[in-house]
Amino acid sequence: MTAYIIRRLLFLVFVLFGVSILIFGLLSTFSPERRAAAYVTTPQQAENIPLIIKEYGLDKPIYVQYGKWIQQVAQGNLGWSLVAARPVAKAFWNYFPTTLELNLFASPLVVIVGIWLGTMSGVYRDSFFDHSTRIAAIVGWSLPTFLFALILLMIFYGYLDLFSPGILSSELALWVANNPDQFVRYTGMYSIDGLLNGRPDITLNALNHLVLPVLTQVIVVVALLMRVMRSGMIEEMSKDYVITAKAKGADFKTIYQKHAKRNALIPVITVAGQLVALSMEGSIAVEVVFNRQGMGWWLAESATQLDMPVLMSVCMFVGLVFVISNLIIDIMYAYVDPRIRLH
Amino acid sequence: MAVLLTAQDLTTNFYTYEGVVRALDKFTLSIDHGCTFGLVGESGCGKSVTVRSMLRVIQSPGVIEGGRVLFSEQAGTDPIDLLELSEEEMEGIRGDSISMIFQEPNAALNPVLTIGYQVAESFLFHRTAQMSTRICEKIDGGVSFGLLTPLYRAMLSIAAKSPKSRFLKACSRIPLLRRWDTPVKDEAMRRAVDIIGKLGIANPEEIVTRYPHNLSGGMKQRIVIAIALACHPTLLIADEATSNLDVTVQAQILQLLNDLKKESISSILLITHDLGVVAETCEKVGVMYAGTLCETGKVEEVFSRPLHPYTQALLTSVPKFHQEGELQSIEGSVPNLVYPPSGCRFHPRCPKAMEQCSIEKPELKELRKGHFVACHYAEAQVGGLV
Amino acid sequence: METSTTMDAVQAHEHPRLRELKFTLVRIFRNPSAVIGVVLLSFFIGVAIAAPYIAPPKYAHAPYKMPHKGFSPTPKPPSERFIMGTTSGQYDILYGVVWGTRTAFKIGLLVVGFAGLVGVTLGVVAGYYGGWFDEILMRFVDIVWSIPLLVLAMTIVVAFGRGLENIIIALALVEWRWYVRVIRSEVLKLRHQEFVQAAKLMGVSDRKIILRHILPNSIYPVLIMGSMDMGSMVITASFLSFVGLGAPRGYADWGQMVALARNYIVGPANNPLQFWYTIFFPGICIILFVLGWNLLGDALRDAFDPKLRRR
Amino acid sequence: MRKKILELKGLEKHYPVYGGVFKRKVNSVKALDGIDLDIYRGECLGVVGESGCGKTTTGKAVINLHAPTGGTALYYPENGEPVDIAGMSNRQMKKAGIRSRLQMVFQDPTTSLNPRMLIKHIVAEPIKEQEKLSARELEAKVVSILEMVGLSRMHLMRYPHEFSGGQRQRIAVARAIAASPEFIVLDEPTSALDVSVQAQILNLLDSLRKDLNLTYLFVTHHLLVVKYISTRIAVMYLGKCIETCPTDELFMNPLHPYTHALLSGIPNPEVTGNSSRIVLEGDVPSPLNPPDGCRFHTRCPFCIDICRREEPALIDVGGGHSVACHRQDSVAALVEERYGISGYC
Repeated sequence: MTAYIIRRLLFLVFVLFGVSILIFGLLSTFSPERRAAAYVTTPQQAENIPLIIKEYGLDKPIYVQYGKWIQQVAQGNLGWSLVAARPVAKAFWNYFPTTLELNLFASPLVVIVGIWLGTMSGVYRDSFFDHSTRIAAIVGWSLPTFLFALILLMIFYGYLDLFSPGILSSELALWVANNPDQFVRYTGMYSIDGLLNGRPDITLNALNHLVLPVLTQVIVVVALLMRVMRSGMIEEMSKDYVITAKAKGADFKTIYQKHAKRNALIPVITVAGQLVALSMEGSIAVEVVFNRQGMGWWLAESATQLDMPVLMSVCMFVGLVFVISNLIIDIMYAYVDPRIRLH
Repeated sequence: MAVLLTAQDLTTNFYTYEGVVRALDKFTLSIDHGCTFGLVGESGCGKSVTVRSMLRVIQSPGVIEGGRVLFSEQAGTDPIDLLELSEEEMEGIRGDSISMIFQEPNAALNPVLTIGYQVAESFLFHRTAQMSTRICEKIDGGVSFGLLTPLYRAMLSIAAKSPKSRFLKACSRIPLLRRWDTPVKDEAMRRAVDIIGKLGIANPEEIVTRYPHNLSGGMKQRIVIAIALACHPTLLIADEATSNLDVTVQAQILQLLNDLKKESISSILLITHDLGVVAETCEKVGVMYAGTLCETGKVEEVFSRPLHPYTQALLTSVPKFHQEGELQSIEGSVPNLVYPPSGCRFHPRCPKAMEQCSIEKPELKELRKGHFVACHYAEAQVGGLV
Repeated sequence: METSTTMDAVQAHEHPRLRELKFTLVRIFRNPSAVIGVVLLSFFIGVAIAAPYIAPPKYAHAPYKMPHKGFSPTPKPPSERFIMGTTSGQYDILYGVVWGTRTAFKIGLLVVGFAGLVGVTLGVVAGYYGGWFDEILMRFVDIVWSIPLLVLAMTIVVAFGRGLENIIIALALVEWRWYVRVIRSEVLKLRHQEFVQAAKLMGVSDRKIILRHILPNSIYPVLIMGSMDMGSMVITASFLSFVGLGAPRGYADWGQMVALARNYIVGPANNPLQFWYTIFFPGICIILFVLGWNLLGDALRDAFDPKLRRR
Repeated sequence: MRKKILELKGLEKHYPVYGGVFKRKVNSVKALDGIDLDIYRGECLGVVGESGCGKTTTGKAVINLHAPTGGTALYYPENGEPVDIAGMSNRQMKKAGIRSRLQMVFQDPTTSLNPRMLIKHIVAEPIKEQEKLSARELEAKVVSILEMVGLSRMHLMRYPHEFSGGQRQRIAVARAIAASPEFIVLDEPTSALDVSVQAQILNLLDSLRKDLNLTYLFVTHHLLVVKYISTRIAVMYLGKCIETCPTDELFMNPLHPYTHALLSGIPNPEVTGNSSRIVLEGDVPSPLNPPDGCRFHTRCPFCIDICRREEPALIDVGGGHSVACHRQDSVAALVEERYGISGYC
């Protein structure tokens, strides 16, 4: 087990190294002037780009440049973000909590709803319930996230006027911005900070703004989970050990809850990595459409404005999150399936 | 001898995409109290379907279409029809009065649950009331299970009367109250350790904490047997229990079954394709072909003086210790049961087939004493009933 | 003498491959979702082929450029002249939707074709031969794998410059990793199958083994995935267009049409759904197009499920 | 003097087990741990043993399907110098013209036939590798081979799934003999088949061996089958060969205690009434760490001190009978004394 984790951590370093080379290689197609932006940390510096080009050798061979860049990254200097108008490392803490908040609410819902629906439609295969969830899943799978989000906005914001885009209502946002001493941003997530600062109205308002984004995120991600859980359940229910349990005198509920479900979770864990990737992609679309200033919004905005340092840093960060979550998934795998020995 | 279990005109079909597989066609069989009965036949002849139909554990797309399965647990009592019972009553019979061992010990054990839990489950399903009474007595005798002991005592006494009560199920969802059955589970686990030890497995305390993949094939098969024997069944059904095991392990298991037979179980229904196993362990035998029973009777009688052409051919097609000359084989192959042959299902391959055989399905008739055969030819040869 | 004697007479006339094909088709179309999927896709194929007749291009040399009457940003409702109305910038929605069908097919076929070809070739070679090539390729896939499709595709588009061609290239450059993984795992399973070993024993060359034994038995998961990908690639491409990384303004592309409609999803207070047509027509096209491919893929998966395969 | 076709000397097949941070080799599964065996032309050598004893590995290693990790496997062509085929690549063997001489029939005909190829192409494949024939000649040859295994022209244009298990195994045999081999490894060729079909295949194999002058290595766990078809038997236990001798001799006069246990454990389909058997305790040890000394000592009912220390060599006791046991002189008497068994025939 320890050997396995150590190996995975080494692997993490390797992957991050690979990602950095990949991304650096891709973006080295830009002119030295553009690339200089990756080293700028203040607006003042931006004025003497030629100096930076010289200092970092942006006209030198690519491996020299890469070395210099990695050196900077290691020191925490990720460059200047045009979109955020501040250094990338600082802007990161501004945007990350918003995305985290969205996924903190969406992920548990995805897991609970997906596993429950999948189990039920697998157990009661070919029932009305099964057919309707299957149809819902395939339609949900076919709905582009951004389009679905737009439709929700059209109905719930435009027509019903229940939920609106953004993170907070403009009055509250203005108040928060103007009173930094009265509202401390402990976590950066308004729904939690509101409670911590004794302002439940802010929490409620933030939650209100979260309803549609979370709904979109859940519907788009849950389809995959449900499908895998369903087919896992169908497969497990036809295994011999189910008959053994039945021959022991087990009732139907014990059979599927106690015996089949845990086995059916094993294939679910193999697609957990895909679920993480789906959530990341979903966050981009959700944030763009609902105008929530999170990582996804930042990335999309940076892409359209060719804000290179952000793209590089976000790719590295996403790679890090992805590899770490895969490590956690593998450990979970070993926990659910005793046959797996991590060696 | 009194009859323990009778299957009458049992018919089971499988509704597949390719068509309706008529796996069992008016299958008839009866097993006596205290008898070891061997059911032999080639793969796909419906041996497993038979016993699974009897216990009603057929999986979709299989459907039991008709017939009766009469079961009288005590000799001389009125039999009950297992096919008429409600699912809940059936759950009470499975694993308690009738239990089953499966072919593939790898597949028959749940890979993600501990051995101990899987054995203990049998007790939890059938002995919760008994164990609860025992624990209530213990509590009254001064044994304590922590602060909530009086509350648990009350719940356990409910469990002692009706172990499947809705009230208890509801309680099992409430955080503190759900722990009422911990002593019962512990007791079940103790009994699991007991029975595993009795089956000749060294240090059972350690084995119960393991998972199936840690054990060898022979050990797994013993665990499967332990599960089946947990509640002292009246009838033990062993479905190809030794077929996938090696010769030396098979010898161990057969000996174990033999010993158990003497001690605790009343009857065994042994299903196998290995004629040798039947010859060595069974008293009576039934020979199956394509979903029907062709011949049944005492093993010595059937094996030394077979009347059905299929049994005769089968016996000459297996290699023996004293093999003389070439092995004889049966021409052709087992029919596709979506389109079963008309009349006697063996007639297309039968060397003795007569005109009548393709038209009329032969009835099972007692042609010699205790020796039943379903064959027009044999009937004509032997000349009517005894 | 054997089970199929009754069928001999019937089967004797047709070629066995034809018989197999018929059997497979029957199995696929037993599933109603396959029927719906194929109907939807035939409709889109019809529209794509008949595009010049349904919506005659205004500029013969650049048919993908949507014609527009005026520059007013406010969309106009359906009228006799513009059956589906006009969207922001007065682009004809019907024209965009019809020619956008061609764009969608172009994106799907090019991305899936390229990614599938590259992925299958690399995956088969890596899986069959193993060794250092496999090791290097799989480590490279690990690296590419750790960045989600959308993020990596965005970065590539930024690096290569915006435009529909670059979106297609970017998606193909990312998506091949899936095909490598899927086909490689199939090949690894097949490599130790007894019929492959038997072929080796007979001295059949590796090339022939791959072509005769490995590929025909491992291609089905790729077909299923290809079908599903046709849809999901169009989704991703339309999102990239929606964000503004796609074709230049005025190009007939569903994603861009949704982007044009974006500011009009909420109308004035007295009639909030006034501009429904701007998002409805391109939106429904994307959804039905993707749904068609997904239904087909789903039916293929059921039909080729090895557990349901007859013995 | 019988002519050898294969001579195995210390043939080994170890499968590495990796572990640790850098996945270094930490141990190996000794599936085949040095066996010496001579196989003579025209015989059918039965290899018996329990699952995991390395009998299938032996079959795959002698024809170099899975390259052995140690030892030599000498192949004696009909006329010419012997060649060590252990460690040769398939291409080298093909060049030397021996690849097609050594063939194999697998256990399960459902997995050993490509489900997407017609029978015609399955049987034609090995022929095409050897000679260039016109389409018509090729078809005629395929038909003649199919007829040898009891199939006919009408089966040419069918897929494997359209056949029954027994017929599929016939096709697999046809494919093997289409390569015009001298030596065929039969890996449990009947254990996936029905009892009534098993006899057909056994008889077919036996007559083919005589007609085509083939040599078989028949791998099985079923002792009565091997008794029926083999001329000589090798008993294996945990990667080692522990006893070899002519078939009748083995059943009359087994010398190794493990052979005794195997033979006494066979369920006899003839109703005899007497069925005393040697029931071995415990399980087969792991091939990862086989026991020191005699590998069987952990389960042997007659184990003495020397068995734990020293590994017995396979020694010839005359009459083509070899055994690896320290107590081979007294085993028969011990068995009769303790279990009351004398002979199995």
